Amino acid sequence: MADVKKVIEIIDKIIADVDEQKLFLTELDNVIGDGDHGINLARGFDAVKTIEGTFEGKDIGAILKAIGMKLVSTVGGASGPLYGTAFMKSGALLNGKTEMDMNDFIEMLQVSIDGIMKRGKAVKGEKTMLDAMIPAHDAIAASYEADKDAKKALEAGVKAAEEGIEYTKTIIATKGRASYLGERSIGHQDPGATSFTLMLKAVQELA
Amino acid sequence: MADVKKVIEIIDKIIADVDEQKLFLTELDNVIGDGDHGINLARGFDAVKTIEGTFEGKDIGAILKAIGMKLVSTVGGASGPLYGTAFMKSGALLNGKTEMDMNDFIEMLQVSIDGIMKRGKAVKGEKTMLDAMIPAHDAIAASYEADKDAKKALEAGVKAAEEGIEYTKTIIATKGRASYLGERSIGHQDPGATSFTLMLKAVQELA
Amino acid sequence: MKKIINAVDQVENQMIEGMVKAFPQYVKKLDCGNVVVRAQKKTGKVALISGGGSGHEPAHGGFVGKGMLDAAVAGAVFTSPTPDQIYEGIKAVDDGKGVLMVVKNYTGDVLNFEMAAEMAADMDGIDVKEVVVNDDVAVQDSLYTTGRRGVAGTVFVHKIAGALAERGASLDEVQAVAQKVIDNVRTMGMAIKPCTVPAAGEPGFELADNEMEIGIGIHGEPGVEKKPLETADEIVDTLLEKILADIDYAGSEVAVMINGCGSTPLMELFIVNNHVADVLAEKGIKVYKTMVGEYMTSLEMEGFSITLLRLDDQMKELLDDEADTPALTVTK
Amino acid sequence: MKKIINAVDQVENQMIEGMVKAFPQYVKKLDCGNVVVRAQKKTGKVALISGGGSGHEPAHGGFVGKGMLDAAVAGAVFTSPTPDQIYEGIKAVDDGKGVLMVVKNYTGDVLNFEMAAEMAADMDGIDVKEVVVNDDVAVQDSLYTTGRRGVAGTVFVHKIAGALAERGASLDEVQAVAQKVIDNVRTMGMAIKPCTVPAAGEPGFELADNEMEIGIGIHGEPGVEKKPLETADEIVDTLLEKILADIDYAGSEVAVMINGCGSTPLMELFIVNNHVADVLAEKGIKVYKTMVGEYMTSLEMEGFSITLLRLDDQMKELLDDEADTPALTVTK
Ligand SMILES: Nc1ncnc2c1ncn2[C@@H]1O[C@H](COP(=O)(O)OP(=O)(O)O)[C@@H](O)[C@H]1O
Ligand SMILES: Nc1ncnc2c1ncn2[C@@H]1O[C@H](COP(=O)(O)OP(=O)(O)O)[C@@H](O)[C@H]1O
Ligand SMILES: [Mg+2]
Ligand SMILES: [Mg+2]
Ligand SMILES: [Mg+2]
Ligand SMILES: [Mg+2]
Repeated sequence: MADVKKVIEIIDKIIADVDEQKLFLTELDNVIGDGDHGINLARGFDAVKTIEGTFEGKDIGAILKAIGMKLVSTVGGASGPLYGTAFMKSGALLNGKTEMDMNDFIEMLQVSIDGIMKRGKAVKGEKTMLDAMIPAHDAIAASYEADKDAKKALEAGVKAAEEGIEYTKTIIATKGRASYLGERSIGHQDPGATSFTLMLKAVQELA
Repeated sequence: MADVKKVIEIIDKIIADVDEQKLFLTELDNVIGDGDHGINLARGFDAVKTIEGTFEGKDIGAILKAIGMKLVSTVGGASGPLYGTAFMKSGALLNGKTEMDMNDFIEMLQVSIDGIMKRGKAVKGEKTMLDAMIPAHDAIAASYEADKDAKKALEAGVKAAEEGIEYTKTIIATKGRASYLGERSIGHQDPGATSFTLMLKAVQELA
Repeated sequence: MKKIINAVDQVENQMIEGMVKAFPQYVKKLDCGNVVVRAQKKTGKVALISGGGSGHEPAHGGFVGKGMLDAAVAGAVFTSPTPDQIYEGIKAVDDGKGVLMVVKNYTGDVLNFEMAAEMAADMDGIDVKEVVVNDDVAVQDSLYTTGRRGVAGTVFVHKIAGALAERGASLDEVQAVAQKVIDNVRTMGMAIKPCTVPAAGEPGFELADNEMEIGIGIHGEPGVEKKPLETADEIVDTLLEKILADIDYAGSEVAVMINGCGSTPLMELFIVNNHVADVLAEKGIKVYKTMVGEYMTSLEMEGFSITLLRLDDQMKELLDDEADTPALTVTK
Repeated sequence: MKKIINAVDQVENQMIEGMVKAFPQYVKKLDCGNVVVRAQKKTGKVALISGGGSGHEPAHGGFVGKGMLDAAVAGAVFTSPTPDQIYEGIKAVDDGKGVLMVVKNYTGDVLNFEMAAEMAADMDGIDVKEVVVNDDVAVQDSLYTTGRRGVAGTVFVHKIAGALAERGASLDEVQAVAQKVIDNVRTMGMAIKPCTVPAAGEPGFELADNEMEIGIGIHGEPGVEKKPLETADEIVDTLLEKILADIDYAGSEVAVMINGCGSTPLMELFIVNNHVADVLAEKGIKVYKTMVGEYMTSLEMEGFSITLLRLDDQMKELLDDEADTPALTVTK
């Protein structure tokens, strides 16, 4: 699926996409949160950009771990520890590897979800990034299991994540800042679910 | 010229006119001062209204003194002590009188001017109420001296006061808040000169 | 956006620098980011650390000093600080007697502070405990949500727990009294003008000339209800009703805080307090102490919050203990 | 006009009532109007009285208390109080050692305070002296005009003269030190947003989104120059240049006050101080003490002023003396 070079390429695309979508993500967060999700992530991924020089000679696990630590120490807010945990757990999983395959990726999504659920004490259906992550993982795993077709599986994953975003519009937030709005959060999509989907799309496009 | 009843009539008209011109005077003060001259005077003359019941049986001097004290204790700002002093000095001048003639009025203007100049440490040409008061006094005195015609003299006084207002537009304020504006005070008429002219017009109309 | 600043990405740094330069007798800044600690480390006591996003000034750096906090960590505007910063703060102030983190109940704050505590415990063996302030009655509390937000009542936690720590109490005792304050403090706020996060450039919500937001938080977010603007007394009635419905204050003594959101003239806060005092007197709630001013702001938001803390003898005593910080000084 | 008030003709009364209800341990109100005096009259000392229009909160009522004022008189918003009120204040605080009036240089204030002093001298034989504060360098001083305005520097007069009075000095001594402060204190301010006098309903001036007023006073009046908005550092440079040109501060120690006009977020005041501190350091002017906050406001005006007080040993000592008032507390 991806070697070290490919992983860095994907990371580069995520950095660029987050930057491009910064205002959009912030605008989403403005409606049901505090209007900083795009700003937070952009600050974090801009910082990741600055450490890319240190990736030289590192394996995928070490790179993902370094990214996770950088995100934790620069993003702030709720999404910082959550995405940071996801990358750090993924790094631990892929420790020593210089190549990863689809099974690695599926497992990586799983440990990310587990890490986020544990840290954020959230489950599916609370209008968070998990509502894109969990369906995406499940769709990718099911599709890949059935067809062993990475391209097809990732497409199914992106589709499931996008459906997850749509789903977040229909539910009340019970975690994160949007939960303070109660019923008023209905009708609006979750910024974190949106930013996760953006990252998954980068994987789909380049992997 | 006026008995007690007439004086009270004039005072009533001044109360009504100040109230009517409150916004206009305030607007003038907004441009070169702090935007409260109309509010200040209206607060004072409204308070004068509340003590009219005590005028019963009092002479002109006592009434003017009571008005002066009321103004001092309710107007505030620069104009409160100044107009208050004018009325109190006038009251002292007309002490015991139940009738006043033109000569009394001319002398009343003079003691008012003297009182204001002393309290405010101002002279003619500093863009204050004095720039309407002094020419008005002089015109009334000259006209009355020549013709002994009260109506004509008061008309000349109002004309001179109005010219005084125009004159204040041409000069820099060196006293009062407008003085902080320096050159920027040129082109705008002085609120105090305007409020004095309003009072003099009430005298002219009813006396 | 009209602000007296230099650059949107410099506001946090320059704010902290400006604060430290103003109050070198009280605070100094750590090298690792926007973390301020007492200018002279006070030893032999439990250390208190708090923090959150910037934009709440004087919170929290303004409360670092004798009888209150030992460290305050400031994130980007309205964004929780990161664990590494908090971790450095914890290490700087610990003196072997443990550290109490006073965290406002926001997912971001809780997650970042907890990560920092894990780091300090795992790597340095520091005894770190936490309390989570959740005084905002505008938001429903529920087991299945994140619960109420932490807002201005946090300052009472700083003052009272800070006083007990200064007296030399143990970490458990300090945590217990902090939790007692949290259990007894409730707040509700409103705004007539929103605020603009510098990096965002646009206000967090819009209000027409005759509208207000009831139940706002402290991050520029909209409140729970948009309503036509009312008189100060009517607004006070609305806020107090919610607060008084949440805890039974009847017959008790309270500390009152009328907190300005950042651009509310003090005149208006006093007008608010005039009616708050009357309503409490009428209800037989005795006011032990009142604070009126800016303690927990939201940049240039215009509005206020009312906080009531139900007191017992211990809290009264600790409230009156000496404090000397840039933003709150209490003499004996 | 969007304000948290009840009625435009009630703002002054309700503000004072709300202040007195908040701080009964510090102040009480006389029956004769908006005059506040210390809750417990301090005897055996020269009494200090100050005041002016309302709308400058916490000035002046917030500075009544130990080590500062004995009485503060509040007129209508931005309007000098009347002589009868001031006279009652003078009578209430005199204890036979005389009364010092601290008056800001505005015709209205000067006239009303002087009339009150005449009344107190004539009718009650009270020894009343006066100082007139004129720290605002935005306005040219001249023998032939009313001279400079009195603005935020007044708070340093309250603090230092108040401390000397509290120590039991004579009226002449207290007047002399107050005058020394006046001779050594300079201020200049700016605004990015005007304020609205409640009774007027309209702002005192208009500013476009990219404009600021330089050299504003404290009554909502326009400044001496309207300019395109600049960065905080550039604005500081402009204000400091005027201040430093007026007095030779070179090599001296100063007290600095960064005063918010009413709706300036503390964050921005700290950003301002960050550069003020740097410029002063660069010029070799040593900062002895810095105050950052709202001391002399103009309702909800947004902007700030910088005040520099050139200190000598006596002023330094008195600045550090204990003070305990609602708005300023200094511990030893
Ligand atoms: N407890 C949680 N578990 C999982 N995700 C969460 C949780 N709380 C918030 N989130 C996610 O974080 C996103 C908000 O991130 P961000 O705006 O950066 O942080 P903050 O809410 O602190 O401002 C939300 O849209 C949501 O997807
Ligand atoms: N020293 C002075 N001598 C005479 N008149 C003065 C003096 N200072 C101010 N005035 C008058 O007072 C008027 C302003 O009054 P007002 O607005 O009520 O008081 P303030 O200036 O205190 O707000 C000015 O227009 C001017 O005519
Ligand atoms: Mg957010
Ligand atoms: Mg005026
Ligand atoms: Mg945030
Ligand atoms: Mg005035």
